[in-house]
Amino acid sequence: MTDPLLIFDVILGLAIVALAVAVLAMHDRFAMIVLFIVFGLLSALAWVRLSAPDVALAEAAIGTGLTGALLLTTLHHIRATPPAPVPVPAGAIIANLGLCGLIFGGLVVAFLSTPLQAPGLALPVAQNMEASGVAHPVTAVLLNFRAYDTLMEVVVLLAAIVAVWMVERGTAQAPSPVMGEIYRGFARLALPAIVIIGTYLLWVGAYAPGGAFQGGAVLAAVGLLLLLSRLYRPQPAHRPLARLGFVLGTAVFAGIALLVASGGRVPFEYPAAHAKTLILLIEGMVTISIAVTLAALFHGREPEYASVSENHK
Amino acid sequence: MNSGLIFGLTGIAVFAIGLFGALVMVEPLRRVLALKLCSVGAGFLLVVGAWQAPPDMPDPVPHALVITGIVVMISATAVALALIRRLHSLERASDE
Amino acid sequence: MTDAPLLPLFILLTSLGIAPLLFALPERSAGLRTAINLGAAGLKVALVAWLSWKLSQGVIYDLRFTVLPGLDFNLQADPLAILFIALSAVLWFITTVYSVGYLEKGPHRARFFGFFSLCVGATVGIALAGNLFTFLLFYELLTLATYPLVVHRGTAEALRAGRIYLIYTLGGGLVLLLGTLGLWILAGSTDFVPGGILGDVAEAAPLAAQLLFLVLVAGLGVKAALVPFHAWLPIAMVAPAPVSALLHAVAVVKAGAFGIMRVVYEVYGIETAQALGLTAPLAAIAAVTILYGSLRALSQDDIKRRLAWSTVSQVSYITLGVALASPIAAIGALAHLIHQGLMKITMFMAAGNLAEGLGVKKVSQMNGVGRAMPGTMAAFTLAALAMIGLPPLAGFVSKWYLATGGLEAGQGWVIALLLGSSLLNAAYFLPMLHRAWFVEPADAAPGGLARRRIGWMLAVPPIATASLVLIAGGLANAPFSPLEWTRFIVALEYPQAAFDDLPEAF
Amino acid sequence: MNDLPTLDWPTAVVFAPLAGAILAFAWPRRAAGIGLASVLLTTAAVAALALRVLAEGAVVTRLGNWGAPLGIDLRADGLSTLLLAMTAGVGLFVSLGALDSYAPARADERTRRYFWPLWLLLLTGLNGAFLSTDVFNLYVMLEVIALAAVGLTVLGGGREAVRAGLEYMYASILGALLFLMGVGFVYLELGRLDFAGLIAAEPAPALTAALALMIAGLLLKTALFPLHFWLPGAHANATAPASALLSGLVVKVSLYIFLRLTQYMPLPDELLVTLMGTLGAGAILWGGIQALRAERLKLLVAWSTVVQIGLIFVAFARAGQVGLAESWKAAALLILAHAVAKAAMFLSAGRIKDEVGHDRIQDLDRSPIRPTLAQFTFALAAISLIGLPPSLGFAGKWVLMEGAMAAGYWHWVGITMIGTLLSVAYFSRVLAGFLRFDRLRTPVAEHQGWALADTAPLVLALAALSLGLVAAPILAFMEIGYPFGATP
Amino acid sequence: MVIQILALLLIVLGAFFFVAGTIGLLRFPDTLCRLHALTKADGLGLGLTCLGIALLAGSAGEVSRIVLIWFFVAVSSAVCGHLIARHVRRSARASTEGS
Repeated sequence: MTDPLLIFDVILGLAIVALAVAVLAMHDRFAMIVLFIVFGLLSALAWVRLSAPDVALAEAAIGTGLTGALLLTTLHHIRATPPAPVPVPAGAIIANLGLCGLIFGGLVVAFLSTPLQAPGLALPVAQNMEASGVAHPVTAVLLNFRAYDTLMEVVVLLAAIVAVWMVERGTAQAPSPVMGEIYRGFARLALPAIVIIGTYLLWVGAYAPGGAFQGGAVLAAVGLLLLLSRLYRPQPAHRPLARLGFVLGTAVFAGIALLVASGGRVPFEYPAAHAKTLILLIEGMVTISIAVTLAALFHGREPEYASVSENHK
Repeated sequence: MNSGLIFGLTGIAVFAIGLFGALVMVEPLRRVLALKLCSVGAGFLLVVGAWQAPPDMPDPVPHALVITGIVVMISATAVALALIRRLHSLERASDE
Repeated sequence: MTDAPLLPLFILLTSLGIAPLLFALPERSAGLRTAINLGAAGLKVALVAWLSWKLSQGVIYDLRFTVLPGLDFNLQADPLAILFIALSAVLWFITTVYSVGYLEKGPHRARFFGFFSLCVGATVGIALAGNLFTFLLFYELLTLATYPLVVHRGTAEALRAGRIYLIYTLGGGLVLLLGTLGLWILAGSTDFVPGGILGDVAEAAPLAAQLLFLVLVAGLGVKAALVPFHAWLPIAMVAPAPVSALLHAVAVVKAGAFGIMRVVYEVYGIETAQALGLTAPLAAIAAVTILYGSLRALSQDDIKRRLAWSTVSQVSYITLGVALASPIAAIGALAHLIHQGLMKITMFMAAGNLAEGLGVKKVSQMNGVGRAMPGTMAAFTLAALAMIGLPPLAGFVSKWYLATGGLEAGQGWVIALLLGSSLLNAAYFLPMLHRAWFVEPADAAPGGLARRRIGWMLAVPPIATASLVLIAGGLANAPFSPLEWTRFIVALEYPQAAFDDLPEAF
Repeated sequence: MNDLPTLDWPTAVVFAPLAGAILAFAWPRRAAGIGLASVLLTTAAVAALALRVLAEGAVVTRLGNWGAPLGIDLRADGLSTLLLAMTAGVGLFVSLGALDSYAPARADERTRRYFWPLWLLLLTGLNGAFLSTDVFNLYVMLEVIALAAVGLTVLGGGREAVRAGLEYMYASILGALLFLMGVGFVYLELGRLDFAGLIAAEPAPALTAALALMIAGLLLKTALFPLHFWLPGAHANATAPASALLSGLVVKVSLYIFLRLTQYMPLPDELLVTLMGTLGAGAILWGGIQALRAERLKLLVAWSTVVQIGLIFVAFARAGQVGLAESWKAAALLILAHAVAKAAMFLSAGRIKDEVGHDRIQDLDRSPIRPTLAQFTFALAAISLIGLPPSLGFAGKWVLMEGAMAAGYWHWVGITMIGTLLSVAYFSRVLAGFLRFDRLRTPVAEHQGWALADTAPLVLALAALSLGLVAAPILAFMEIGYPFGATP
Repeated sequence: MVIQILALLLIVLGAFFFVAGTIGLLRFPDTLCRLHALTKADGLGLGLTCLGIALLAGSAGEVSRIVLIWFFVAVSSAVCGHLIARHVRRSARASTEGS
């Protein structure tokens, strides 16, 4: 109560909730997405307040930045048709409002009756940090203790790009906005800096907030810049390389996880002497895959030869 | 009152708002955003579960989980958006 | 000990095993199909003969393996089973010959004979089932195998009939499933054991046992066409003649009657059933069915429909004999299981021949058909007279035993019932015979008696079965006659009963 | 001294399809060959695992050698292994069927290229979920499954398929997020995520909330009435092998997790159990009525999935809360039965559609003079789904009704019987169509395809039909390693 | 102490310009005006704030990072402003041509 920052927290919390409502209530779709981006950034801020800088970074870069870009490019595609006004019956709204209110109330009661001091896994993590090969606990959890989860997370990303390439096909793409020379110049200027920042984030993850996902997201921004500035145009001939990029992280990650299982070790049990090297290797490859995949998700469809693409009547 | 409490309630509220949106909204993009709100709400709860009043260090495990959750969510979002784009072009093709 | 412990399984496989083969055979390979059919049917008759021989030598066949915890799939060759198998084996052979002739040019022969074999296989399984659970498996298989036969013609009418058939029989199967489950939970076993397994339960929870009986009989009564579950049977007449013959004589209705027999004798035990007061209502239902079926038969003009209603009536003789709870009536019931099969199959094959050879499908068209098809009509006449109960034909034997049994059990009304029923039988059969033999064809209407030659494969089977009717009645007391065999069985089911006339059977 | 990597079967079961997915995606020209090889390898790994489980009891792999709760354990007990085997078996035969369905003559190149990586990713997710012992890991697996499944749903690429796929996507993500929120409450209360932690937990409001959220999410994903709205469209509009996988396998994962959670978490009180059974009953009735009204074959089959899921929940609830320790086995048996039979049915429905050129139930008689193998297969699968002996569906229904009767829950017996009659009614619409012969038949050209296309579903249907005869060993197998802590 | 007061003043001044820019964003009638308010005021606000924070920084490394942040934000806001203005002009032209 003495901490003035708590007042800040309350205001921040209220702002986040208000923005959440506004996102859904905003009529204009572009404004909706902008508000969502603001919402995401404020959420990241809240997570900084909760001493979770890694999460905040990831949310800002991936959950908000790249997601926002994805939403905007999709809006650009579909803006031609304004949303058909489908009237939702008032009864349904009221019923769902009641339902969600009930759920909210129930969850609040459950939350308030739970003391926020569960022992958690902080202690076992701290005890095993030595053996993990890295100095930053979150990275240790991601790449070592719960490496299996992280592998599967990369698999989800792989599944996403496979599915997106599957779904979108040779339909005429809405022309992307022409950004012009100044933008192109900016891209040329920014690219090396972003690469450096991304790599730095990856590297610093071993002992401080940062890591493969944050770094990968920043590097994906390189891809976005390249695509938007038309400095790079995806070519069908680049597909094999792109596929390699998509699967690289998963393949190396899974491969190392299996290959270390010798001499009595189980999968994912990195030999102590090489743990740091292996983790860094995995992180590096995963970063590449994340960057390439996220950029490809932004681009959407698979670049195809004209003959392959289906001809629409 | 502490930060954990405040943001825990914030997270639950955001989750409930997202849930409402996911159930009621009809417009494709808005439904995707509603789902994203749900995921942020769940992220709040996990981060709050990790939180310790400073100067104690927070539990790193939920942080890792939320990062995973964020990457999973952008993957799902990307697929949903691709479907929306595809459906849009198919419908436009059949309208013409 | 036995040198061929899997013999019952082989018998089962002679029908079930060839079904896939028949399905796979190209439509045009008629010769090969007939060879397989007749070969398997012949093999089966031989195997059944061997099995009966072994059994009379005291060899026990008991095959089982566990399907669900505590529940076995169980094949058991007991005398009652042999009785039923022997009937189905012999009649299958004859019907197969008839079917080959009947369907010579028709479509879907591969399908027909495949399901036909499955149907007979299911009948064998029902006969050999060593517990109610196994019985249920084959009971349902029988439904599934007969449905395509009933709708074989594929017309809208056939499909409608098939739908009704399916709803009735699968509904019945579901009720029987319920009953089987109830038995399993009440008694912890579903085995068929002479003398029954429910004695203790019946004492502890008589109401539960009575309810269970109701459920079981309802489930079985559908196939046995007991009133009020009989409606499907006349409707199923849209099936081709050999199918009707098989359904009515051997497979479906008999499966129901046979099941009631198993339930009363080997699940409850006749004493327990009597003590629970279950036999009297069963007898009453059977009596109602007998009369109702006969009455409805009177007004049918369609030959097959008249025969079908007659079946409703006649099959309930079996139930009646079981329900009278007298050993002599039981002999009558078992004998009737065989005799009714022989008589009814003869009549249906004859009816089929009339339709094939003369295009006659209605009673009113039967004028003078006796002269057009003397062999067929002779067989028909013999069977019809046997049905009415003319001594010394097969029907008389069963009715005699039923009546005596009724007297023995102190149920004098049975005599009246049998007399009434026989009168009704005469009332609906004699006019047919009269028209066939003594009325001139009204006119030479187109299609009226336009003859088509029917092959020997159609002509011979009814005559063969008719001779069996004659033999079964005339030589009823000879060794290995159906009647003798039934006495042997009844001795097992009524172990304590004293029979004056039994010793001579052994 | 052995420096060669040692093979760990649970890991192999997850990694074999993953490796296949990576290769098949990276090398699209060889996707089919790689895919089939990988499915075969997975099947072999599952077989090896099953043998070990049979011999030694539950097999546990502590990934990274940290051990739960810090690390993640994979655990293969009887139930897991049974479902793995189900997935492998169904998957193998669907893969064989897919070789034909997506053959060059019949599908475009894109469909052919993308089926395999998506299906192998799906298989990775399925296997991972069955082996998982960690609720967050389950969430990630659910997402792997969801994305791959959505990809498979829209494989055909038609407008209806994409629309249904989008609807499916929303439902699937929302379900997963509800689950994730539940995971948040679990961690809030317990500070750990492994099953052992859940089992040891005392009842608490946060756990009640967690269970409610997770169950809500799972019910949405598994399409229990009234949360089934997304299923018929998605399953009916996908291509046949994809439908077979979606209906046969994908909805089973959330059912499986549901069974696990209700075993492990404190609670399931009588109210919850009754509610599940009631919703199941609703599914049976509503799904049955919709199936009776369906005009297209695949739609009818999809509605029958809704019905069958309802039946599985009735099996779960068959003997109330006290019966839960036994009832899960009935549910598991029905899961197995439905998976095998429904996969066969969707594959054969696809073949029938190929043969006849459409799948309007009204006009099914315009088919070849001889009932084709596909029609036979459909009928056999229907027998299992109706629950007629000796099928696995019958065994499942027997166990269901046995437990319900023994516990005196007659209403569950009643609804099962009604469900059976309804399924007879709607399947007989189709079967009658096969046998109908009154209209002019359009001759249908001899099918040019590979015989494999018909035999794969036939084998599945025969398996569904005959596995009922070995229900006792199956029931014994699924009890290996039960309850959770029984083996170290 | 003096440095801290100076830093505080700079930051407060920076915040004032941000607020002014935001008010401009909300109150001005059309996009170009809004853009004008936003880029100008925010650029100044950003510079002042960065300067203030830089005064408080403990090491040269931190200062250099703050400078980098200022640089990148300045460049990207300039580019953004340009892009938005371009877009406005083009769409205005498109709409006049269309009508």
